[in-house]
Amino acid sequence: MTAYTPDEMMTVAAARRLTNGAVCFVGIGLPSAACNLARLTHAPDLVLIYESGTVGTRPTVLPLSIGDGELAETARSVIPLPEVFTHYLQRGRVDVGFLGGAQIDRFGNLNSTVIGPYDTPTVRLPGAGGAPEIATHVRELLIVMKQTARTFVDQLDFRTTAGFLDGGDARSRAGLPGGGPRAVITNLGELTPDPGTRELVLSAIFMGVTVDDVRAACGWPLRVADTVARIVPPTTIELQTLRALQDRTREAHAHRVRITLPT
Amino acid sequence: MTAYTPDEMMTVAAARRLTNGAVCFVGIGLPSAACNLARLTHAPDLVLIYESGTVGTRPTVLPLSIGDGELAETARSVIPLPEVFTHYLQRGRVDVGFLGGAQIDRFGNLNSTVIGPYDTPTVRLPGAGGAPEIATHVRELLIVMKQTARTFVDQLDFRTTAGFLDGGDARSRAGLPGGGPRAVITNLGELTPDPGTRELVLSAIFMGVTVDDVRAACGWPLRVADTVARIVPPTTIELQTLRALQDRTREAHAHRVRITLPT
Amino acid sequence: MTTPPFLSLRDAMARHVRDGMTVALEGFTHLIPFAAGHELIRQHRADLTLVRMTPDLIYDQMIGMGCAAKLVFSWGGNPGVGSLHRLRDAVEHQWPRPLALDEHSHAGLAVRYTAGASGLPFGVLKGYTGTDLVTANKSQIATITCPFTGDVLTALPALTPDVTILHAPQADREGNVLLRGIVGACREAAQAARVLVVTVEEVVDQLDAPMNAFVIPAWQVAAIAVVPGGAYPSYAHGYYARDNAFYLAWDDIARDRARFTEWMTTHVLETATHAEFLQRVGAVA
Amino acid sequence: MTTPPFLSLRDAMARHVRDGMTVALEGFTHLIPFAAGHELIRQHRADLTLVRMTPDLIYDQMIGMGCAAKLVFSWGGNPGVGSLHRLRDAVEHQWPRPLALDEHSHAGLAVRYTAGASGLPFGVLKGYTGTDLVTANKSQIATITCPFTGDVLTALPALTPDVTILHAPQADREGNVLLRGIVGACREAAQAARVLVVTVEEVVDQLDAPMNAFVIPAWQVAAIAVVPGGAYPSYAHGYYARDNAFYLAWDDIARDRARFTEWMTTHVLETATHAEFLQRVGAVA
Repeated sequence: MTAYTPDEMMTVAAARRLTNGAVCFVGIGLPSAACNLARLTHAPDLVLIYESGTVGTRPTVLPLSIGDGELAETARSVIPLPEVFTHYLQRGRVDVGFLGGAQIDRFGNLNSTVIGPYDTPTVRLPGAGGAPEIATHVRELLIVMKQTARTFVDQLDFRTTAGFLDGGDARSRAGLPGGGPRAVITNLGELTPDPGTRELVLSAIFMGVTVDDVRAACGWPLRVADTVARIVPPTTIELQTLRALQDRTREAHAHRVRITLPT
Repeated sequence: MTAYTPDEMMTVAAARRLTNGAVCFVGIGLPSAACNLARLTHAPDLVLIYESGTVGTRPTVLPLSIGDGELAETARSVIPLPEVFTHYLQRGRVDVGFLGGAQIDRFGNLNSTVIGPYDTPTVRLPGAGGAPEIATHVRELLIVMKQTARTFVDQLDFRTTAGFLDGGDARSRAGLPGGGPRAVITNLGELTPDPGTRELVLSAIFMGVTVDDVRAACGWPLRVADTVARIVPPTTIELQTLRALQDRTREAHAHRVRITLPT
Repeated sequence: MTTPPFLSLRDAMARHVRDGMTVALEGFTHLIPFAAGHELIRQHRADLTLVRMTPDLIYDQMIGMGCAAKLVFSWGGNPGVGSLHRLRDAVEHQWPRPLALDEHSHAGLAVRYTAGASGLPFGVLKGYTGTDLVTANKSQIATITCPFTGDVLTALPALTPDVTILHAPQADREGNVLLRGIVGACREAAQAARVLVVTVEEVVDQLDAPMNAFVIPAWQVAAIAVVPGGAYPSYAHGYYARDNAFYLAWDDIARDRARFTEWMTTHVLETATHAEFLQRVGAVA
Repeated sequence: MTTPPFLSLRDAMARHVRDGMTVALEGFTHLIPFAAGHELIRQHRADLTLVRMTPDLIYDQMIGMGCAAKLVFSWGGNPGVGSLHRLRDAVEHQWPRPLALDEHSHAGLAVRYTAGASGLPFGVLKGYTGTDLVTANKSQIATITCPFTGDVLTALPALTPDVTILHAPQADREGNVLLRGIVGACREAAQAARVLVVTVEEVVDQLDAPMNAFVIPAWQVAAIAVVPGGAYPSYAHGYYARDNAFYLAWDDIARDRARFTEWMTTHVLETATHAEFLQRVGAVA
């Protein structure tokens, strides 16, 4: 078994969560890597939708931004952005969404807006983007975040995106149609919601990680499942595919662009 | 001067009402003939929009239906029908609309829905189509109808489309953004709304028509302007252009279609 | 992504359309799914709520053959020709059975489809004001007030047909479907539907689809039937023209109950497939 | 139809954009009108309300140069790289001046543009529920009840920018403008605008536009400026790629106030045209 980084393990674990044939709303960064890894390994018929309007895209390199030309060229169709959100997401036609954030709480609610008060923030983050409605509508939400006691917090500074709100049936009472968070994939393992309280529970860990490691990296008293599964390390195929994808991506993004002006 | 039919005179009079450069929402039949006649004579830059989604179309023959292939092939762009009504009409981007109907009243309201009661009609007409919102939004509405005492009625059986409602400022009080009827062009002449009461007033007649003819063909006591203009007969150019257009159209619609099935 | 099954027209209709359903056969002048409508007549579907902006000849035929209990529509005529005599007979004389109407304007029905396509329970427009539509169809037309400006607008309920049926030029082997040319409200009717069934002129290896073409993804399609000439006497751009002469001829055929019934029996009920229909109607080269 | 004037970039901006206006420069990753934004900086426009789904580097530059009093947006980062440091500095430290925020999600801002494009005073979505956006931006977010189902949804006010500025691949000599590839909310921002100004890569005799292409009619365009490379470091599909390396390099340039100001002075203020800017930034072959 080759050595691998926690980032690689995270990406592989996220990829494994994707079922072949699922329709997936893809965000940039690790989710994009995970979705394309899944598509290039066990889930060749995964349908990828990027919010830029590229539907059914099959990029050969990962986009740096959500609207790279590569996504348009390999898409089944390229549609106006508003239609992605209305005809696909809001209409309930997306199975899986991927989100990250700067902060998460025990019920899978996310903050990507501010650290500190909204009007006088200490850190102004990028904001909502597609997140609130992705989390509202997808049947199954996957969250991918590095786990630290600073990011897994007792109390969000700002709730950008609703997970299970205050837990229990709060989400369905609020009328949110999608299924809410299915799993939180971290650099240490996976948290999944308790079926009753909807509180995130540590249910699986990566090799070389202990339950105490995970507890220490959490800002609330983390509940632990009765049996904590061990997640199988990346296979050779998974690692090779991911690294080849990332090599192609680095290569594609390295060179400067030169424009020929008309004379 | 060549002889001409009342239909030809009507079409020519309607065409003359169109200013070069205007954006025009075109209905099928006489309005379509008038718009294309105008485009082929004094208004080459008239922009024609058909509700089928063909924007900036320049057909060489008149369409039988509002969605003929000819309209698509000669259009600047072909867009989904809902966008014609939202992005163009409702957004206030259409200057002129043309409508007809089975009945009209003295304030330019139109009926194209039923003769008799709605639930038990003696004649079921086609219904609203684009008419209510064309009349709602265009800056200037032109109405083209043959005038008889049965069609120019004291009381509509059904108000499909709002003209000036009960007259005066009733239309603007109801919040209708467009300018309402500018003129009613008939087979006898033209009626235009009184600037105050908005009641339709006979303001111009065709050659060979008398004011009494027009009064006799009206179901309400028709008001007549102080000076009734005489409308100049079709010019040779107008007649030749219109007849050539209609000849091309007849020719194009005459032959049956034959489909080659794969073997 | 799941590739939809390629079925015969008979199987596609039998599998997805049942009596009492709300069914939309869309296509605006162009790409009207005549073959699918004829097959529903052959299968004696009944009590359907039929949805179309412009009922056209295909709904005239389905109404005259007793398939429909209700019509949701915005303009019911034979375009450029005159009346739909079977529609009129149903409304004026309840023949062959009464027909309920849920009547709108084009702008309104487009808003209803768009709301359905967008997963919203209602849509909003500036329209209907000062018309009798508002009272004739009270249960399906409401007002709504803008919470920012106080403007009063018209609200209409979303349309989400049980089944939408479209005719399209091409599908590829994965089942992605290309729409092209005049699309009317096809895209919205497709996205609004619970189940989408498509007939196509042909199956190709690669759709003739530029980057921003209207492509319906395979995973939204429940079944595809390959039916060349499936829009006739409507048209499929690039394949065959609209048979305007047939639209003109229909006026006489449909005017009389007996002549209509005989024509439908001979041309639709007694033909087994659309190819046979095209032969019998004299539309095959 | 009236053909819009073809102006220099300088004249197009000077004629249509004035201090205090609400201005949308749209384009989603693709076709971002950088040249137009730089020209507004050269003309020292101030007190603008800037609207964009994704502020991107061009608004980082305009905000850092003091052009903006307010930002209407839904995601403000350097895509795939990190923060927009000038946006952060304005919000966190009011440098170079305070910046008011009218903040939404992508779905919400798309709805606001679509409502503006549709001539409606508001738009509706299923969204924002359970988020703090609702309280942070109370005056621009309301609830609305479906008159048919009783469902409570979110209503947002229409966006109708005084001026929308787009960059597009082609205009024809009449002034019709082709959009192609990833269009983001460009069409809606164009239709919503009171005035639309477009920069294009080139003017052609015949647009490379298939039947259902996104074409903005000439009569909706107030002015066109031909600006080759006008989207750089964003991209124009088929002309040049996105300069991802520049987006990465910007992170360091923008992090420091002094370095940012010096870079902007050298590259934007001290260049007279976009061609000169491209030369100085080393983007010309």
